[in-house]
Amino acid sequence: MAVEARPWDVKINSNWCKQCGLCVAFCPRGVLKLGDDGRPVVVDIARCTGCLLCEMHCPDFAIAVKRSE
Amino acid sequence: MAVEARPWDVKINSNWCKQCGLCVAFCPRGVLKLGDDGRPVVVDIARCTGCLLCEMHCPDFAIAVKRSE
Amino acid sequence: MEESRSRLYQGNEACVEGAIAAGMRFFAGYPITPSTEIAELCSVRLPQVGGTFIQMEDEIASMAAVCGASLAGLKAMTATSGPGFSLKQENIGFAAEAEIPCVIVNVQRVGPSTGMPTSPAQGDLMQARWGRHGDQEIVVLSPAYVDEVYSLTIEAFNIAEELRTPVILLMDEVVGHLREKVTLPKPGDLVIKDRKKPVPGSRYLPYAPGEGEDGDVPPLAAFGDGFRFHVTGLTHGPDGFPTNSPSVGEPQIKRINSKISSRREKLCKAEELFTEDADILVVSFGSSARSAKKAVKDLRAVGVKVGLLRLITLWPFPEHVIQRIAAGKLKAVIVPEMNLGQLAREVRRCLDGRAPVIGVNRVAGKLIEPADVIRAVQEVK
Amino acid sequence: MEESRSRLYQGNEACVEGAIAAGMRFFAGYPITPSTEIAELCSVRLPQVGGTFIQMEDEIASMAAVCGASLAGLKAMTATSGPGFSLKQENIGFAAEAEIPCVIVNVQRVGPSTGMPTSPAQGDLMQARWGRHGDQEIVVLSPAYVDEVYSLTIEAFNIAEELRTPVILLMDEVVGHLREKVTLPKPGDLVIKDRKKPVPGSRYLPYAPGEGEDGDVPPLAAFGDGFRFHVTGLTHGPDGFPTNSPSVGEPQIKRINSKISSRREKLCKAEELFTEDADILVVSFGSSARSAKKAVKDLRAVGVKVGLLRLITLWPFPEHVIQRIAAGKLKAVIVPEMNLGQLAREVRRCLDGRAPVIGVNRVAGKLIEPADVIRAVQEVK
Amino acid sequence: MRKEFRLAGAGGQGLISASIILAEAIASRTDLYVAQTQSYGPESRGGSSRGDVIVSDSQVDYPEVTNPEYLLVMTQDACSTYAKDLAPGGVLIADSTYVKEIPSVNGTVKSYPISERAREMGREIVANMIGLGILAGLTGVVSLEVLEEAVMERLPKSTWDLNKKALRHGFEVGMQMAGGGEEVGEGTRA
Amino acid sequence: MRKEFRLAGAGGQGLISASIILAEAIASRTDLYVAQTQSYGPESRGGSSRGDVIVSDSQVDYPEVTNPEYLLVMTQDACSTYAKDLAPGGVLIADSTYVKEIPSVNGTVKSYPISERAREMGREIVANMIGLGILAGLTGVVSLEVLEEAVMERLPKSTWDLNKKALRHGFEVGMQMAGGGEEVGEGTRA
Amino acid sequence: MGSDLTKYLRVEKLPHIWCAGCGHGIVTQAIVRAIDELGLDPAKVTIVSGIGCSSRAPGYMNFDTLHTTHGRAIAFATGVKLARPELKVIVITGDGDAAAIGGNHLIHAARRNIDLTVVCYNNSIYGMTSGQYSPVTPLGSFASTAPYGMVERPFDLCELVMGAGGTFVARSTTYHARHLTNVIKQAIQHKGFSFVDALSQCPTYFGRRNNMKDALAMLNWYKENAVSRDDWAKMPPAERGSKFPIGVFRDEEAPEYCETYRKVIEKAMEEVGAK
Amino acid sequence: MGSDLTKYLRVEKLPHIWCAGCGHGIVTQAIVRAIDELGLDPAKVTIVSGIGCSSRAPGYMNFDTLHTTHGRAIAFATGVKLARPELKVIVITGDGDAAAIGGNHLIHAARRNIDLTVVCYNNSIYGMTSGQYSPVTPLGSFASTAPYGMVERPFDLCELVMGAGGTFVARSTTYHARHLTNVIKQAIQHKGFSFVDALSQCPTYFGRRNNMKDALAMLNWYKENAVSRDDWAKMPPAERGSKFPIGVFRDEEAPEYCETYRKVIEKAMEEVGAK
Ligand SMILES: Cc1ncc(C[n+]2csc(CCOP(=O)(O)OP(=O)(O)O)c2C)c(N)n1
Ligand SMILES: Cc1ncc(C[n+]2csc(CCOP(=O)(O)OP(=O)(O)O)c2C)c(N)n1
Ligand code: SF4
Ligand code: SF4
Ligand code: SF4
Ligand code: SF4
Ligand code: SF4
Ligand code: SF4
Ligand SMILES: [Mg+2]
Ligand SMILES: [Mg+2]
Repeated sequence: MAVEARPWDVKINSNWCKQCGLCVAFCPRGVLKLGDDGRPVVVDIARCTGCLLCEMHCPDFAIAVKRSE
Repeated sequence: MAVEARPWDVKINSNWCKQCGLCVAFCPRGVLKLGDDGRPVVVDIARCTGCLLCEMHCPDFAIAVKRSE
Repeated sequence: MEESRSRLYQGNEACVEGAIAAGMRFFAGYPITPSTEIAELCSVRLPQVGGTFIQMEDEIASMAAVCGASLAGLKAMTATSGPGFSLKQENIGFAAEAEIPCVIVNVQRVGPSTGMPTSPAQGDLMQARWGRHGDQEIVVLSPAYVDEVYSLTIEAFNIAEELRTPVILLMDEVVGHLREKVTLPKPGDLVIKDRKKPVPGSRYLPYAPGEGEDGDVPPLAAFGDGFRFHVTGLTHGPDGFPTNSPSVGEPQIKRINSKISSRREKLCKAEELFTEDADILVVSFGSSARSAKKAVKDLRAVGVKVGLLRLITLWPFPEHVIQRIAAGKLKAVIVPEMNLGQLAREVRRCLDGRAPVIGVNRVAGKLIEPADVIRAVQEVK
Repeated sequence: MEESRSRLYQGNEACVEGAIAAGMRFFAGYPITPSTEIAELCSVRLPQVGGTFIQMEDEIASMAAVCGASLAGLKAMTATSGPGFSLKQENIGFAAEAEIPCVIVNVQRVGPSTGMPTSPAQGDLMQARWGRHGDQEIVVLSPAYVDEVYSLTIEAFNIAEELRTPVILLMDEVVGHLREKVTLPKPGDLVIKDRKKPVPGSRYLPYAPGEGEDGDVPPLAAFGDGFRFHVTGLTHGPDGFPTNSPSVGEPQIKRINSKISSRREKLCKAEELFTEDADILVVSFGSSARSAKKAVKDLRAVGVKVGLLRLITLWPFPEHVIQRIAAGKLKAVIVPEMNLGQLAREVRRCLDGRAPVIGVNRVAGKLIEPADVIRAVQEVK
Repeated sequence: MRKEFRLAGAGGQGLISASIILAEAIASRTDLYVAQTQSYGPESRGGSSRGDVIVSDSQVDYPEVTNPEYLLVMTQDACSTYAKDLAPGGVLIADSTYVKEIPSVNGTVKSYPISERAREMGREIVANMIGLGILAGLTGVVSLEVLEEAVMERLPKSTWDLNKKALRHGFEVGMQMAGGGEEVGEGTRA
Repeated sequence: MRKEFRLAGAGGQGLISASIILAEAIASRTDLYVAQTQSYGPESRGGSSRGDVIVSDSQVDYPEVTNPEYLLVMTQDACSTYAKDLAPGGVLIADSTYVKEIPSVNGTVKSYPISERAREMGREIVANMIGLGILAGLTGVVSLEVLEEAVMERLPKSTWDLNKKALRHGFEVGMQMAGGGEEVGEGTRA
Repeated sequence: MGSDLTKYLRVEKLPHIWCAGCGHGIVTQAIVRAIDELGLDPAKVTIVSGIGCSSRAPGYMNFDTLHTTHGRAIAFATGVKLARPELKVIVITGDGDAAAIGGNHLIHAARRNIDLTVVCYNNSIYGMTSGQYSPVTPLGSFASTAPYGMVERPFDLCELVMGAGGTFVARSTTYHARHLTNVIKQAIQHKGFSFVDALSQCPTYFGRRNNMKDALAMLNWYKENAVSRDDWAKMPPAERGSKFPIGVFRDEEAPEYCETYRKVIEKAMEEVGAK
Repeated sequence: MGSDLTKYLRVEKLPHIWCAGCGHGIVTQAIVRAIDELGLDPAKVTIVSGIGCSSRAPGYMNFDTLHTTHGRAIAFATGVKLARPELKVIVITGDGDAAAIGGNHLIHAARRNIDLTVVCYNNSIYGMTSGQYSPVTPLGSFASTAPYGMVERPFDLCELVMGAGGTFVARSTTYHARHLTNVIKQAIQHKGFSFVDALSQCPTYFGRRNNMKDALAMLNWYKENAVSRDDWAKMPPAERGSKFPIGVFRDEEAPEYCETYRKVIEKAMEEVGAK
């Protein structure tokens, strides 16, 4: 089954994020970077493959990766 | 080491014996028999080999097998 | 099959039959003399009525399983004796805090510690009330007759369900092992109470007191019913979630206590004999009270103005009953019990000095005899 | 190293240092807030003095290991809080019945159940006395100041060893976590008591009362000393072997109780402030008593004739002290405590109606404030 | 009316079971009140064994038997232990198969070779039923029919015939005893 | 004399540790009485953190700080939470590195960029020592020497120099504050 | 993938009380994801826990949830399951909760083969009470009650549960979040007792004291030391060192307790003619 | 052989309370004989037990003896041993005592490898309380709480202890009294935790309900079903049926807890200059 090359949305809930940095460390594509407040910011969404590594390693349920509508 | 053919003494403590019959059942040489009161009696000490099977299977510490003096 | 409705039951058996009649469908226990027959009979009887018996790995687990089963919707019971009762305390406390209806039977034997497993005692009276850390009122019922074991077990379930609380049935070895006639009520004559359930579809706050009568007892949903609620032993708010706020926690702790203390009059059952005109009062419970009754009858027969108060509800403590009787002039109150004076201590507290309290005590397995009580009465006369 | 003899100690730390000064060389515990620092410090400090610390798999095992170590000759202690204290009850009962000296520390937190682990309470007062099945008096000491934690821990060991009995040190979270100055006594100034040992070579009856002062406390040999004696939690005779005879068992059960009850006056420590001429008495203990003290001082400063009785020994209950004070005319007795009235209930019992008892109670983690006490006094004035 | 019964002997003689059957018969088939107790604990395991029954026309208060009016003893040990407790004027029934020496009591003594008779009937195990029958026949506290019903309710069908036979035999012996018979003690009939 | 101190901020800022050092210095090296308490529980883990000290010339009765005379706040959160509790006439000391908004209080407010200064000294972690020094210098409750001894007793040798430097700096700042400085509140000096 | 997991969460209770970087959130997410991927009816899932940081998880999970006493979760869960066998009952526990105070309930539930899924959030420390050693703290590690280094030998929890007769036993780590989710799915689907040893970092107490500066360092440690079950079997013991196996160690069929007990009920009811 | 064992007994307490034919006397004799054959100093032997028929044994044994609470013997023994490591501490326990209520202490002592010898008098029933099922009652057997036949799967106690990390684990039976004595000897000599699963007949409650008419029948059952460890390993599972292995299943060296703790003491004392 060929996966459609639809872009991804990475949503960060900064109220829940505790600035542990794991998401940034786990993203294999450099999509995320730590912002000034210690929370991740999406810097290159185009590179996102939707691998979910960031989401699954976030201890705070603070990242949601979804296909963009 | 040759074992001396000394005879054996089999002492039964009838105050402790609870008449379970195990000693009689375990004696491989027919040395013991159940008496009228359900306690073992020594019927043929000469055949005793000092194997201790009776003593070791008595649940009531009621049999002591010793070399006779 | 049930032609005759009179049966010879052992106390422990009457407890099981009463429980099943009350709707008990889950029993988790661990054998211990002299309560073991309760577990054994449950293992036979429960599956016959579609219920579940399990012998857990220990008493702690038994009490835990009872809480779990009750939260999943079944009326649940456990039974034990002294050492096991000590072990159950932590999880009885959980049941009190989380407001889980259940019945705990303690058939008392001689303590302290392993004591005398086959001999009767009444030494767990205070433990039943105070055995757990933190404040928690608890209902404790104590039968003296086998037919009373039957009816009081039903009562224990009714109270547990109505008040969402653990209830302790405190028997003693004599009552547990004794066989007596029990006349079974016709099924329709039984009053059986069930826990209040939340209204389906409504927002459910499992610890929010409501309005009206018994409004202080929140309804209890069962796991699996779709309410998806949370239960915790941490001090919690009306929604069941933990709180660190004294102002949220305090009303909750007070409510679980006052659920019981505010119903003192309703919950307190007692048998009174010749108390109206007594100038000496005998107060007792359980099997000791049977000796006391014999003594009181014998003494009345020879004209001694003595009365008997047999406590059936031990906790909440029937202060009001004792005070009512003590309002008349009492020369003395005599308290026969198989312990070193636990009931006497409570009686004294309620009397506020209105009469001296004299104990009649035995602690190593010998039942108190009527003669012991008679002697004590004659000494104060 | 020890230039200065004044130190800032946390309550829990003072407990450990007091215990080590008393000769404690074995600690078995299981972590629980707010007592955990006691275990942690023992793990550091005990091996430094050649002692042994072990974190057991649970509280039951901890209490068991403490009994075992004490029987093998070491002064032994455990520490816990509410839930763990509930679990230890069965084996505390064993220690009472088998007369094993040891110290159990309970740093109280809010209950019931898991409650509020980091908030203070005094809800285990009655449990400390009544938490076990069967009759067993027990000594319970309750410090209010960190330096008192130090001295009272030593006292607890002394009593345990002298009376061959478990002793409970009942602290609360405030006292356990508070840091205050402790001025250490010079080693020579410490009074340290050790258990009486049997005479080597003599026939040893480990439960036979002897003659003379403290004759009701039989000497205790250590395992491995060659006496080859038997210890059991079954009711036993003077030789330590089980008995089914009420006439052998009853004296034994009564002796272990009266070892303590008969020493009430000797064991009861309390602090009195302005009690001679008080017409309102405040009775309190632990950290609540500190608020009470502040209130009493403030009220005295404005001429209110109020006095303070701060109980240091909670059990045996200082009936005689309360009765002595109540012999004067008291308008009321006010009892501030962080529970729903456990101490007040006992005070009422001892007063026999001589004065009304008014509780000042908080139960969800907020320390009672001096203002609460002042308000209560003003209401009865 | 309050009557105390004690059935005592060795574990395995079925005396506890007999006491329960007696109590059950009374409980479910008469208007009398009844209280049954028994020995518990290690001593009841293999060793001695004891079943007590109190029958009364009102609820039983004190539930223990201290001075039985009717004492059935089926071992020498039981006899030696309990004979002294016999109520003044009570009846001691001894299984003469095992009881060889009877201390003097302040009541009536009846002897009968209960176990021997049971053995003759086929199985010594039904000695308890003979003993039970004797007690009932002697005292009239329950009828034979009622006892038989109780037996049938509690015991497996395969044993009914033999048990009922033993019961009946005992009942007759008991009735005879009531009518007089070998008196040994110094006391009067209960 | 009874004086209440509160040191509040975030977990990791070392304020509990500072409060203990303050109490320890007083306990072992002065004749004063002291009582130290702190926040416990989940909220003290990672989140906010609070150390309280009561100093008195007699034994401390009520051991809790309710209305501190001296309040050191090192986060905006701590300031917002505790400022309202300041005793009338008390002194609020704010770490202006993090505290940007100070509610009006019935006392004196002193601001100082504590954390910034610590960072400049080499490690922000010693901000607590600056804060502690300020409290001591401002109130005179203990001498610098005594505080330094307490630090050396409790902290590893490798950290002594920097900690003492921070402490000394704070102490000087505190003494200056005591001598006057930017008053913000409406109250008087404690 | 990309499914909205927040519907299984009590979002109003978030953020949770766990420290930054704590592994417990990762394991919790794995459980919730497993439930989602299996399509379980949330009204028929009950989550039971004991006491510990780990045991606070159910409070954030939108099912029927029961936060019990320390160590007793499995015993409570046994009652729930027996009373209502149609429920999926998942137990969340910690290494202290499950293996120290609760060890007995763990082995007995495994023995009975009752259909519970136990997920042990194993951080080899007591997190909630601030870092005391647990029965799985490695030899030589430091903990607040092991100031001279841990001297007790640790359990291998999977070996323990297998020794007790457990029929499904697996291990994974928060590093292997996808693998972890998969073994939890298998565990839930297993008919009978299932146990997942889910290694979860506690940076605050375990990491800090044992030279792992943050959560990432700990996850990297898992990465470097975890070995697949099959590789582990082939690895000479001398080489194992700090390494440990992950994967499914046992997946066996055996009669499930509730079902067996059903038969007792049927038999008993038949005997008395109730059926 | 033929040595007078009564010197290790409290003869004035005999006859004991056990039923006629009860295996517990045979196991007790085996322990006493092992002590005798090893030539241990009786003053340096402490016997600790829990509650049960089995646990009454120490009362008849002339050493320092401690009869504790149900299930807790091993925890008490841990205290004795740690307080006085020079003592030989032997724990006598039953299958209920050791494996039901006491299971947690058993596995933790095994894990710690503390030098205790635990002899479990395993009659697969609760004797003292009159015949309820225990965690080792075989499937399908009858017990007073298993009136419809046992439905819980039993532990293999040796597997359990090995799963927990036990370093010496063995099984024998009262039929194999000499073998039993020998494995107890080995167990006592083992440095570290040792466990002996000593199968012991309860004719009164287990035998009677399960078609074994007396003690002899039960011993014969042991004879017919016991298989040596090595034969067992070779036996195809399908043939095993009611058979079970006896022998020493594990005998490994590992650091003993008291000794390791000694080193902690030395280290700590050195640090503070006390040594
Ligand atoms: C009976 C009892 N004992 C002790 C405690 C204290 N306590 C709470 S959590 C905990 C340990 C938790 O460790 P673990 O299960 O590993 O969970 P973690 O916090 O590491 O996730 C302890 C000892 C308690 N609450 N109850
Ligand atoms: C806390 C507690 N629970 C239950 C009991 C009752 N009890 C005494 S012995 C026993 C079981 C004994 O079984 P086991 O250990 O196998 O010994 P056995 O009698 O078979 O030798 C039980 C449940 C008790 N004494 N204490
Ligand atoms: S889904 Fe994968 S690629 Fe996209 S941001 Fe997350 S980790 Fe990076
Ligand atoms: S992993 Fe989650 S909590 Fe951590 S930094 Fe990223 S979004 Fe924040
Ligand atoms: S020693 Fe052996 S041969 Fe001799 S009587 Fe005993 S069993 Fe028989
Ligand atoms: S084995 Fe012992 S108890 Fe049994 S009959 Fe022989 S001597 Fe008697
Ligand atoms: S203490 Fe450890 S386990 Fe607990 S929340 Fe923090 S990181 Fe997680
Ligand atoms: S009941 Fe069983 S285990 Fe107990 S003494 Fe009798 S035969 Fe032995
Ligand atoms: Mg953990
Ligand atoms: Mg057994």
